[in-house]
Amino acid sequence: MSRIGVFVCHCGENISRTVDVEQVASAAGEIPGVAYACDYKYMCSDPGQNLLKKAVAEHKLDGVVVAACSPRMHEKTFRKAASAAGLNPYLCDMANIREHCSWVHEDKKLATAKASDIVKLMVERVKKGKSLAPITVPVTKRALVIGGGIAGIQAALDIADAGHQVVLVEREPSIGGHMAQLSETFPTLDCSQCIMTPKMVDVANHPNITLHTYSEIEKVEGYIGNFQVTLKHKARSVDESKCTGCGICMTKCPKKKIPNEFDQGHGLRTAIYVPFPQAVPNTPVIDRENCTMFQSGKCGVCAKVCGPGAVDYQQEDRFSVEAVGAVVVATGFKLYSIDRKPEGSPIQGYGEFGYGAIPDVIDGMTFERLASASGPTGGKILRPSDGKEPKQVVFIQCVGSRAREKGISYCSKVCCMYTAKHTMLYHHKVHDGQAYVFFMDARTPGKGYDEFWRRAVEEEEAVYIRGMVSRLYQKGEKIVVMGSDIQVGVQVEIEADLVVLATAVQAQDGADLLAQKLGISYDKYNFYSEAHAKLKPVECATAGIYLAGACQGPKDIPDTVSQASAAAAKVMTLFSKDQLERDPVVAKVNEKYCVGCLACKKVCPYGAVEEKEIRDRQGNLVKVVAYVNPGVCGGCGTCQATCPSKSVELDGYTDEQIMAMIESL
Amino acid sequence: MHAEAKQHDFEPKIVAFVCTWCTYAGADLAGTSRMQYPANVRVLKFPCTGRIDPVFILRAFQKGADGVLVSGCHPGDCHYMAGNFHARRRFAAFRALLDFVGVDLHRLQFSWVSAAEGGKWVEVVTELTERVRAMGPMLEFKSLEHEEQWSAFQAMADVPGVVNTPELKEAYDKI
Amino acid sequence: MTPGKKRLNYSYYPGCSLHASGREYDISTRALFKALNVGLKEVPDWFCCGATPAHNVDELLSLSLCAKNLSLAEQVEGDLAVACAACFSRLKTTQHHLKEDEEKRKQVETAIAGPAALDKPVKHILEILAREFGLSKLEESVKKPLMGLKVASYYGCLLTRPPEVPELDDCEDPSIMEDILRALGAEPVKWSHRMECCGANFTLSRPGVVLKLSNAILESARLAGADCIMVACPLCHGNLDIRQKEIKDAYGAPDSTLFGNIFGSELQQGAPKDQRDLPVFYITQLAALAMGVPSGNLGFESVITDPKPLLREKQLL
Amino acid sequence: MNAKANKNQSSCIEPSYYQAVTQAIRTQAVQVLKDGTVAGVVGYLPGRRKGTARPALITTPEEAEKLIFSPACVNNLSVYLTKSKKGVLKQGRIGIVAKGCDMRALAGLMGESQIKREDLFIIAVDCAGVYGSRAERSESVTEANIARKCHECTVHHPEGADFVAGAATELSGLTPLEAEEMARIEALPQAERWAFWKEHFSRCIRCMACRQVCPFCYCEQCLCDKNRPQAVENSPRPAGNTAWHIVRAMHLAGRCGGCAECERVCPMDIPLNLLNRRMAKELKELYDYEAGLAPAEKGPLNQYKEDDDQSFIK
Repeated sequence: MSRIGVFVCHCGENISRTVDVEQVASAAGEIPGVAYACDYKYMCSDPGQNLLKKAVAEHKLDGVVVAACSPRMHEKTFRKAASAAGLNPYLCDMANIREHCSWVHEDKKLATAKASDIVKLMVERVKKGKSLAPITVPVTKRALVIGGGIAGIQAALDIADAGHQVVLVEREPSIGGHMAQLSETFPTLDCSQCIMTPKMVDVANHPNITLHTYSEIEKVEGYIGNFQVTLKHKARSVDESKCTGCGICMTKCPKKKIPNEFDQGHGLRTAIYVPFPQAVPNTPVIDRENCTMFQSGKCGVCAKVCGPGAVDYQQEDRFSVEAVGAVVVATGFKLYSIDRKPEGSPIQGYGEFGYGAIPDVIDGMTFERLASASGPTGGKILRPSDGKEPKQVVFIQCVGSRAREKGISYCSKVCCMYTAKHTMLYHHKVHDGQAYVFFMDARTPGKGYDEFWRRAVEEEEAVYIRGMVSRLYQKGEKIVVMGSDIQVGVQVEIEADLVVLATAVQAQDGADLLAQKLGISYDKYNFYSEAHAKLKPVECATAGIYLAGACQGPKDIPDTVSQASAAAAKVMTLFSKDQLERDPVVAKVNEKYCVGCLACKKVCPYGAVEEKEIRDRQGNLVKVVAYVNPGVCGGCGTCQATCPSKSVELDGYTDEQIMAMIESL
Repeated sequence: MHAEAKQHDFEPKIVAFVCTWCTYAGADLAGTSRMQYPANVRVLKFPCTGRIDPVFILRAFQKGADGVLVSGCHPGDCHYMAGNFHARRRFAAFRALLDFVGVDLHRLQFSWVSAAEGGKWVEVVTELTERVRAMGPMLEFKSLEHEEQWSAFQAMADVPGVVNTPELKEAYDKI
Repeated sequence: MTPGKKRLNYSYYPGCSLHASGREYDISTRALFKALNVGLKEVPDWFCCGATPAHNVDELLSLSLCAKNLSLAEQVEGDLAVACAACFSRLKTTQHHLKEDEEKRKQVETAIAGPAALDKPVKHILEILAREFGLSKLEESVKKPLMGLKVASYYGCLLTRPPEVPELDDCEDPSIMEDILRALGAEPVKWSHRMECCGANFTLSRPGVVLKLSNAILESARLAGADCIMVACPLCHGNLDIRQKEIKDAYGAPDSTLFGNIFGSELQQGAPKDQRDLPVFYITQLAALAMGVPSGNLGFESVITDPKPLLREKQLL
Repeated sequence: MNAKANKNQSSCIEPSYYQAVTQAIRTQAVQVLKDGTVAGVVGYLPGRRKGTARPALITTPEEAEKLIFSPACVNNLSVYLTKSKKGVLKQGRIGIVAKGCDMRALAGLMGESQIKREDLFIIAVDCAGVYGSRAERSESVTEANIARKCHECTVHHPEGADFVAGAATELSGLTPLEAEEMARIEALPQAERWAFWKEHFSRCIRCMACRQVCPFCYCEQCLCDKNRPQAVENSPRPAGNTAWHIVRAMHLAGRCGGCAECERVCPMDIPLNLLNRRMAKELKELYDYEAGLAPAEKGPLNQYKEDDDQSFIK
């Protein structure tokens, strides 16, 4: 026979006004298995908690029901008190007779009867309850950071500085990401590369960081604290251990006219190349699509000129497995750059803006490269078609963003600010030029942001036209921009020399595939979903995986860096203990009765169910059963409702507990 | 939501199976907002609607529930990502089965009530309670509890559709 | 057609214009479908769809007009083929609107005393040609390719907009007309004003607006080197064809501009203006011509800007 | 659906057809046993009484010569691979004689990881139909005595087998008895539906033959036998009976292949397959899922779509 204690709280008058608490307590005393029942003014107060602790000891209680407010309010309080009294905290439950009873009913008789019923339900539940111990999971104190842009770099440096090993993976030949491409950054107009490259070098030199560039995630197995990640090291055709980075291969390479991706196709590079001079690592890679040696088998100049003999045409993709305890995903974004609707995509194109058809219609990142001192024009604003200095530049904001009819309804967040920056950079470089900006709203939340925008409008002579552009077309050397000025209420036409589109920020190509490998969720735009929009903005619903930067949604640099450091802090919290403790409300399989139909595995939202082979002492396979990894299980119980034989059971919500409650109705 | 205590001849027993993250919290919000609704509902908390087994609903009816409510997070809001999606299919099938067996589905309500929808909780509970009150007690399962085998046989012997082979008849007569 | 394959059959809603000012559109549509061996059966007893004015005056009336016509069309087998862009837009809008608005649907169904045929597929002849008949089959069926004919294909406002209603092609950057032209052997030009408004039914109330807007269209077509314009709307045809002389009178002077520029444009002055006549064809006229239908059966004589000199020059007559 | 189907439609199936199938099965079984493809074959042997058949596991070519297929071969043999017969598959690859309806059970069991395709050599029968429960065992198969399930069979010509015996003739224009009965019950007022099932369920003696014979009731411990907690009362009283049959139908929803063995073995003639069919119909309508046509990775109740119907949810 159980010895349950029932404590009925008055909550001042909050409960006792409509519920006869004394009657509830005395009725509770009559329930079989209840050894002690009382009522008290404020159970959550110190004296109230002491009353509970004392009763546990005096009456040798083996379970406690506190009839008071919602468990969402004070469950932790009373479980702590019960625990202090030597009771397993999971044998303490709350009967919610305030939010679910006294506050929502006025008839004292009915409310009292309901309160008694609620207490009875919880008593039955506690009677069938089991002691549960927190689950401990060993933690591998080594982190994987995916993506070597500013988010990944910041997260990697923070974790490494805390003394933990970090594996940083980047799919391009160099780390740096989009930030390395930028000219100057808002709102301070400091040179992006000047603040970025030292951090890249720090990564390269950090004793705790292992850098894998030109590598991708092949497979992810395991769970929080214990991931096994298979990396694919794409064949670089250059042996990183031998290469000294002298660069002679690049100067001698006969293929010199390949559009450089780093310059958005506006500069040129060789077939063996580093993306940009400050690349980290400074080890070239051979672009096999464009290399004469790979295409026709005749050339081999780079191998001949390479002193250390680092060029290796036979190199193949290589795989390695890294054991890590936490993953930071920092894969960044791409810019919307489609001129027509791609097949099967819900996102419409912008053919009417002539992007891709009119050479002098460029996107914001191309403008960054034109404005960058290290860019293809050496920092001069020259238009791509004829290399002339444009005297009239039209900037169009919200291209793709906030355009529901085009398939994207979100705001890309950074365009208002970078367009303002572009008008300033343009004005600084072309004094007699005129910048026009078509915009919907100027969104400038951020420290110093609105002041910056105001400066562009008021001091740097950018003409802001509130309205959208309907169409662009080439007319001789000019591009006619047809749009509307909705403040004046007229249609306007501008003959521009250069048009810059502030195209939307989109999730990286393949973001969905990576998410599937990691087992994290993503929204309809393929941005990764955080566990809670407000309170868990850097965690994924999948434990042990954290988000940093624009892979989660459009973000500017300060926000990205903040989130990267936050993700790093989360990783360090995880790494602060050798063992991870988790709430023991997880599913367990009864291996004796499980027949291995694996319906539980099919429905598990966490991928926590694995197959387990049961073997006899001779090693013969007896049967295959399901196994729930307690480190991964989220505790929803969908498996148990699905299991035909109920051979998997969710601790804390067992069938026995629930049935006992139903029986007591 | 009547302020005055109204006397009813029949107080139906309503059992609510709810998930802890959305509907339970929604009911909490109804409480903190001091909304009023009939005191007939007894709430059983689950981590997720995905945990709710159809057997529980069956058992609740057997144990005297006159109406059952199952409520969880709106699609896409599930704390466990997909539990409510699985529950949705399971209960779609279970409803069809109960309907085929002759259970009046007006006694079984499903809803999505988020943590922010205290008002909706009140509306759903009130509507179900009043509907079931008007329908009267659920006697089908309750009456089964008191019946023994064979009892209905003789009375039903001539009802079409009831199998009544000579062999069976003979067997029954022997009893 | 390939023997054994099922013959395509459509019900057909010509609309008022095609029985009046746009008669040549109707004639050429019928001739083209006959040439392609595609069935076309006119909906008996059809009446006006309400066109552009009705929905500005009385929404319920405009929806009911279309709904009634749709329910008449329901009695004729085959998807409903529509040639006029305005009729197409109204019929599709009605279906879209009534599907979304249960209450409106009930009102309309009371008004027309019967169910509104919301699921009757309504197809513009462009999509019939390009998708259902198919571009490759169209290309195979060409007897007289329109070699060397540079065509500015003009979509106007209604064919693709708003995007959720006609679902014909990319809303702002469609290509269906160009695709058809290429199949016919013609050369579609790249030009800027294919989606701009011609002034539509302001042609009667405020002709000045129409002259200005249509002039911009004609001028940009000339600028792109087009020989002619192709349309799929009788109203567009009217404005661009009938008003060409008036437009020349109003804007022919060499220093006139398309629009008043507000910001910064340098006016290009002094250059003599390109004043070529641009014949305006219906899509079906050109397609039928390419299918070898005799030109006398296509209504070329009833238009204002005579297309025959151009067709003769390109040896298409 | 099947080009090779010889649609010789007549009022009865000639016994010669079954003899031809028998011969084909024997030849195939002998061959796979001889060449060592399989360690044994689960098939039918003649029963002790004339015109009957009994399931058997045979392991030698000599025994294989005795295999038969006749209208009396009603049993779904897939049940001889799981549950208490689990050991059978441990002996090596096993041949199994399967009608179309039995194949659906095999596919289902594969989807639920109970058997592996590579462990089986499926000798499918292009089945013309089997006897109903009250058939005289000496007659030819006719509309009058064919099993109810065969009236609406859609899997006369099984696909995906290793060998197909026969090319079936089939009876034409059979009345869809079960569909009609289902429609009749669906059309009844709700109270009468309850009365209908109450009467049937109250007769149940809880012999559990339906469970025993069901290929999908392979759990090692049935929920309904559990007593901590006891979700379903296990004495044969109307309350527990009703719960048992509802739980059974729910557990089979999306899995049952429609072999109707439960109904065949029920000593109390409870129309159990009606429940199964009703669930199958619902899942087909809601999720366009039909059980057992091929081994499925996930059944309809083990997966979801974000836009699944939720018109019943407030």
